[in-house]
Amino acid sequence: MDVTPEITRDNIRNLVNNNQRADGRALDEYREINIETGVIPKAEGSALCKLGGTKVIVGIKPSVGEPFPDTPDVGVLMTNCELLPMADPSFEPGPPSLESIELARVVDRGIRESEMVNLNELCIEEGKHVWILFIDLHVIDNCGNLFDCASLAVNAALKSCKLPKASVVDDEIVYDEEETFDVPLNHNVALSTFVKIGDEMVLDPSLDEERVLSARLSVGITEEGSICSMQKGGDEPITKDDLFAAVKTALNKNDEILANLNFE
Amino acid sequence: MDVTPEITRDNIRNLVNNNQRADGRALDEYREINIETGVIPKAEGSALCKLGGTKVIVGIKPSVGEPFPDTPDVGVLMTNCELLPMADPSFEPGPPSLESIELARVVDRGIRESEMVNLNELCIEEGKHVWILFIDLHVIDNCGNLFDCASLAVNAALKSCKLPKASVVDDEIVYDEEETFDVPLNHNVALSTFVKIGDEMVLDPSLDEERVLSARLSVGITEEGSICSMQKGGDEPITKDDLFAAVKTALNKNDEILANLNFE
Amino acid sequence: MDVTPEITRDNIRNLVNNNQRADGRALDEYREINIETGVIPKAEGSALCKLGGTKVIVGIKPSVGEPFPDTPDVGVLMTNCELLPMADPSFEPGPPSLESIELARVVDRGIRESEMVNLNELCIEEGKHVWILFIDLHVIDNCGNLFDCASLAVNAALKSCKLPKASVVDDEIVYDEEETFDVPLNHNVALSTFVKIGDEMVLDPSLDEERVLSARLSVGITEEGSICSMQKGGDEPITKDDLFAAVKTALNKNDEILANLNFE
Amino acid sequence: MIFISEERKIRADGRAYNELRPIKIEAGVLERADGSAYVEVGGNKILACVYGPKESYMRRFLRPDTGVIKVRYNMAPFSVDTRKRPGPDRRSNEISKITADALCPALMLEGFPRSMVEVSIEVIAAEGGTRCAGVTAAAVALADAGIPMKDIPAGCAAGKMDDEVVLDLSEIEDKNGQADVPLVIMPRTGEITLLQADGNLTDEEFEEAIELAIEGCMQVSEVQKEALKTCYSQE
Amino acid sequence: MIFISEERKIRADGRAYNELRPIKIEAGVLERADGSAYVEVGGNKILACVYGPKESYMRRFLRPDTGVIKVRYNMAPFSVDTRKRPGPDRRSNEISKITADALCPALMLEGFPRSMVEVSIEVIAAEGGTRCAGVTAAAVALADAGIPMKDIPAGCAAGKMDDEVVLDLSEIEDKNGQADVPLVIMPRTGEITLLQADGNLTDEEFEEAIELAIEGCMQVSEVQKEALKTCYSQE
Amino acid sequence: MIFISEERKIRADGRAYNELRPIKIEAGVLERADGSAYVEVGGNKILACVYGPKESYMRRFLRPDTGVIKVRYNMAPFSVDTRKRPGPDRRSNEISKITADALCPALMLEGFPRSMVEVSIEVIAAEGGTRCAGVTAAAVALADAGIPMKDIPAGCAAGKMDDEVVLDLSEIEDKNGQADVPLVIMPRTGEITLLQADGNLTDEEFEEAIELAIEGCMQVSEVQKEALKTCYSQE
Repeated sequence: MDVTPEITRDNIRNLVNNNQRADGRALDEYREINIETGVIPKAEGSALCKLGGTKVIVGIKPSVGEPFPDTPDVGVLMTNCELLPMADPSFEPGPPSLESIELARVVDRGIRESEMVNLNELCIEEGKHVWILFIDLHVIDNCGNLFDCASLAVNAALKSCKLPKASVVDDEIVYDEEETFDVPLNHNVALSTFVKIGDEMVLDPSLDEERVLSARLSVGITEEGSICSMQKGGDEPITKDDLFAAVKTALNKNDEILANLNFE
Repeated sequence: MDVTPEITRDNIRNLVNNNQRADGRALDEYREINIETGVIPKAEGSALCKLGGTKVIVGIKPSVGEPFPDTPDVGVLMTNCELLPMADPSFEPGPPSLESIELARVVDRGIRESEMVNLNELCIEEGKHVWILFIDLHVIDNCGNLFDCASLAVNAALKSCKLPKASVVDDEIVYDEEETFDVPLNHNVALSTFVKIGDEMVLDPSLDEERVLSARLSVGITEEGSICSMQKGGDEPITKDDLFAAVKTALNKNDEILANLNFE
Repeated sequence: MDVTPEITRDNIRNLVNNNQRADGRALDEYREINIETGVIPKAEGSALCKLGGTKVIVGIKPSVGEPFPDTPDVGVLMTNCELLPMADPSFEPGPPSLESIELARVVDRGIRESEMVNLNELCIEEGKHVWILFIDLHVIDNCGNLFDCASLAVNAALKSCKLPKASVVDDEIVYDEEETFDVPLNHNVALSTFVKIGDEMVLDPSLDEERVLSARLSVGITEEGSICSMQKGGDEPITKDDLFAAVKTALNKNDEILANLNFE
Repeated sequence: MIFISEERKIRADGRAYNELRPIKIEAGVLERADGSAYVEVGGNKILACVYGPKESYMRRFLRPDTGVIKVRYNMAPFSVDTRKRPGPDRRSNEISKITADALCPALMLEGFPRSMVEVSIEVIAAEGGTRCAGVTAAAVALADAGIPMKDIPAGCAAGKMDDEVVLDLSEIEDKNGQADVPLVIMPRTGEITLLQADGNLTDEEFEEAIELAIEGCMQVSEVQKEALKTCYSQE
Repeated sequence: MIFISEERKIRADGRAYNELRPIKIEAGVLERADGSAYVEVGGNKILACVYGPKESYMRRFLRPDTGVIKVRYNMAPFSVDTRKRPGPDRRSNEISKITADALCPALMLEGFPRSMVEVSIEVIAAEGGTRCAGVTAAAVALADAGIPMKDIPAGCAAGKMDDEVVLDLSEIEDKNGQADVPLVIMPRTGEITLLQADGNLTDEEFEEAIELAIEGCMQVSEVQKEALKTCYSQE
Repeated sequence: MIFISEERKIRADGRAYNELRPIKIEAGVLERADGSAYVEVGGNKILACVYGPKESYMRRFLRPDTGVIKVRYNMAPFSVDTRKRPGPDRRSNEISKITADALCPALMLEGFPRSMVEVSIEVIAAEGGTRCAGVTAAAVALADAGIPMKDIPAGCAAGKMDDEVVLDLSEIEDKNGQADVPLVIMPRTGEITLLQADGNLTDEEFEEAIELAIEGCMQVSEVQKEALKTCYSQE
């Protein structure tokens, strides 16, 4: 377990009490975001997202398979996340940790419940063949706020993802590699994560700020301003006022974050 | 490992030497048995069996699948047992312990080798489609003698289990949820478990009696009085006389135990 | 970890410096090899190979299955190795150790990359049905140089393996148990393993010699004298001269080793 | 349309928009556990039990300054329509983690350094909203075990269905619903210890859902207290 | 009808009702192990080996007052008609456990506190009755390792086939049989250390099966002793 | 025929028989790791990072007389044409082991007893020859982490294709090739720390392949040194 010296802890709290942060940001200010797509030659969709020093690579590999029996006419998303040992000395190889599972599930729900992807268009033949997108997150450098960085990386990779036209001929799948189409997206979604330090909800926490966290709150908002996912973490409570204030900040900042996805 | 103080150990031995037990029972006397069926709304068969303070829940979920290649015309039973951490402070979560495996296998053999279930009637189409019954045992409170309690709970759950009529139309399975049928049972089976304390074979051991056990013997007997399964446990031997005496007691007690399954 | 006393270590080094070994062999001399085939009644191919005190049993079980999509017209070899706890006090039960994986992979590559087996003849119907050979290595006594002993045992088991004629009738596999055929082998392959002790490359190391090893080198050579596989192990380097000298010795010794496979 | 009758704003199962499903809580239902509880909410049947505070072989979770809580949420294979494979999956691991976070603020474990309180939640029958009902059951089991607590956390979800914000979605309502917002609070202070949201909600709907869920939690809290009283009076 | 000729009560493989399959035991067959044995019974081929008493990394199994025994029964993938996946399964785990219980009463490990005797049983070829043959082999391997023993346990099963109680069912007899009763005894006292039963037996048949199996164990015991004598005399 | 034009001995991708694919190395690319490197060789993209020397929970790997190295080689699920299941498999476990052996002789860890240097190699994109490129990257990351080293190991394979011995097979060349010989050397002494061979080579071809691979390693070594110089000069 990372132990942050008491002096750093106090220092961060005192700064926040005075509306300041160690890296000079405002309490509701994001670090620099930098997104690059198409970074993995063998992945149909891919992105590298840097949020300050935090770095996440996402690769998307499609394959054609059977739909789930209860949803025969829609495609399938499979989200998997690896907190690589290189990203943080506290990340260990082996079966996914609770942190890794929570990250994958929060990102996955953000895509799924917001209906970001139009899964109907990923159906090739109802009940028989649909596109399955394997979305693999590789966290390679953890300098704080993996949730928002991972969420942006996934959104960018989906936006860049091109699938071959597939059709069914004589009950076999035929691919037309020449003619590709974009993964159909209904909208983009940004996740805004806060930590509670003292009485303040602080946006986009750095690693040190995360380490002093008592409570964490992530708010997912679509580009239309709809609240589509939320996750509280940490072993301290938050108040209703904390919650509503954070939602307001997230709504205000949403367009600014999503602007980073305006690439071609 | 539970450690029973030497004083309790001596106490139990002395009592048994004088034909007595801590809870006032005779050496060949069962604790109160209480069976409730239909306790799980989403399970096609279910039962909660209480044997004194010991409690086991069994749920049965059927599904249609392929038969084993070497037995193409009979249904399949899959017995699984979980010793839940809530049942006993020594039960740990994780892969099934040796105790849990032994319990599941002794119960499973008791059903299978006694031919309790008429598996031929669970065949829908030979070689292609048969009923598979998943029998899941949930041990929730361990106050001794899990073997007999689990065995009764499984028998009761099977007796209460109703399957939809299934037929094959155009190579697809069609279910008639309106018309159900009982799982066909050839007979009921009771398991009688003894522990050897001093020179006596003591029936239906309590938790404390189990803890001083040097040898355990379980005897499965059908309602027709046929000996259908047996399992010796514990790291001390028993004599042939111990064995024959226990079998005699079990035969005498069998109808009394099975009477608890006379529900409609 | 086995710890070899410093005195043994020095002793072995001094001997080798004087061109001697504890068991009287020359530096490039093999221990006695003894191969028995057909030792497992239920395996279609089997062999027990003894190399000095080292003993490896190999059993081959065939089954018919689907080919890999990228090689639709060839059969499949699946090599698995278990370092049984009985073979060495340092072998533990559980998931395969790194040593076990390396052994299985070196043996497997030796067969595969040398094209020892004519896999084309193991195809029954292109893209649909091919023979899959499960080659299971059981290491039962480790007195040094498992690589070479395992490699010989696999080669012998393959040579003794007989498959029933299989044909496709109405899309089902039909076996003709009366008419069997040999697994088609292109050639035999011997693996020669050296350890570097002092400045010498010592062939067929005993257990004590292995324990003082700083570098290990295995060279696989076909009966035609083609170098088909190689694996360096150990955490010390070897020189180019060591390498070329070992290859020369291995080439010289190859016929002698392969003569042990001349059984009917 | 299907679930809410237009005129009377009554749901398919007869409930008003702000009405809980039938709820039943019983404390002290198991013999071996240090504390236990049984909760029924609609078709959910949930057992929770507590062992501890005690030493633990899971040393790396222990802390020198306080006791810690460890939660295992599990669904029985027969609790759902299609049999679930036994053992933990990603969903249950996540729920175990957020349940521990939901209970932790209510516990006073400073007096038990290097010890662990083990909570086990077993879903015997599932019918929507098991994570909130699981926290509710675990909180009662902790009290039954005599663990020192500031408050007894209570859980309940609000949701959105046919464009209406309603309380405590049943399984069938959730499947056809537009959003689900599980919430756990500490009733004395109203502080939030668990919060998730899935679906699509406007800013206003979200605030409405939170207010409604808090009301629901307060009602659940009353049933919890009643169960503990009944249990103590029997002893 | 198929297996027992009516007039002469001779089985399909030519054996009388109370006759063992051909049995061969060899002690001291491996170089590295502290003790080892090889057993053939009918088509079964079984290796057993022993390491110890020694320290063990499995600390939680160790005891301060005595040594303990740990058994691993394993079937080779190629030992059966259809290849078995490598590694332990539920059946082999159960047999490992009851094998340890079957051997334990014969061992005198009081002089080796905090140590473990590790027994490994490897079924190379299986043809019915491997658990009894495994105990038989392990007992010889323990003696070969010089572990202090009160007695050398010997195992043999009785069974029921065509309504007759017979000794030592072969694989094909077991498949068509009506009951199987594996038994292990300590020959000096006749005490039973392993007992299972599967099938359907009347009270009388059961007693007959036990008596017959005990006779079989006594015969196996003679072969065990012979093997150990041969081994010692070679040393 | 396809890959080597007969007259000019030029390969399909335009390389001469003794020419490396385009190679790019960057040191110090990650913030958290103690040392890191990024390598591109042809279509391969590989990250390597180093933590340590530090204490480790993997106590049984530690040694009282020296520090030890532990390597984890991993391929990203999206690095290959058909998605790879996450997590280690037999191939990656073997490569992890031989990579540790390939780096170990260059390290001077005597000053760090009971400590571990953890190396992590992540193949982000794979296009033939990842094990050599992985060692090359890891060696630069170790230097970037300030681990005391005698030398910086460099890796490169030679192979055989259309009966010609050539340097550094690409993925498509390897698939149609006749042999592959991955090699790692310590450039200062020329000593070999990793060597494998697969395929069919005559004695002469093998020696030719080794000489060619050594040449390739020397070229790689120059790029490694350049990358470290660039990195230091930026600090």
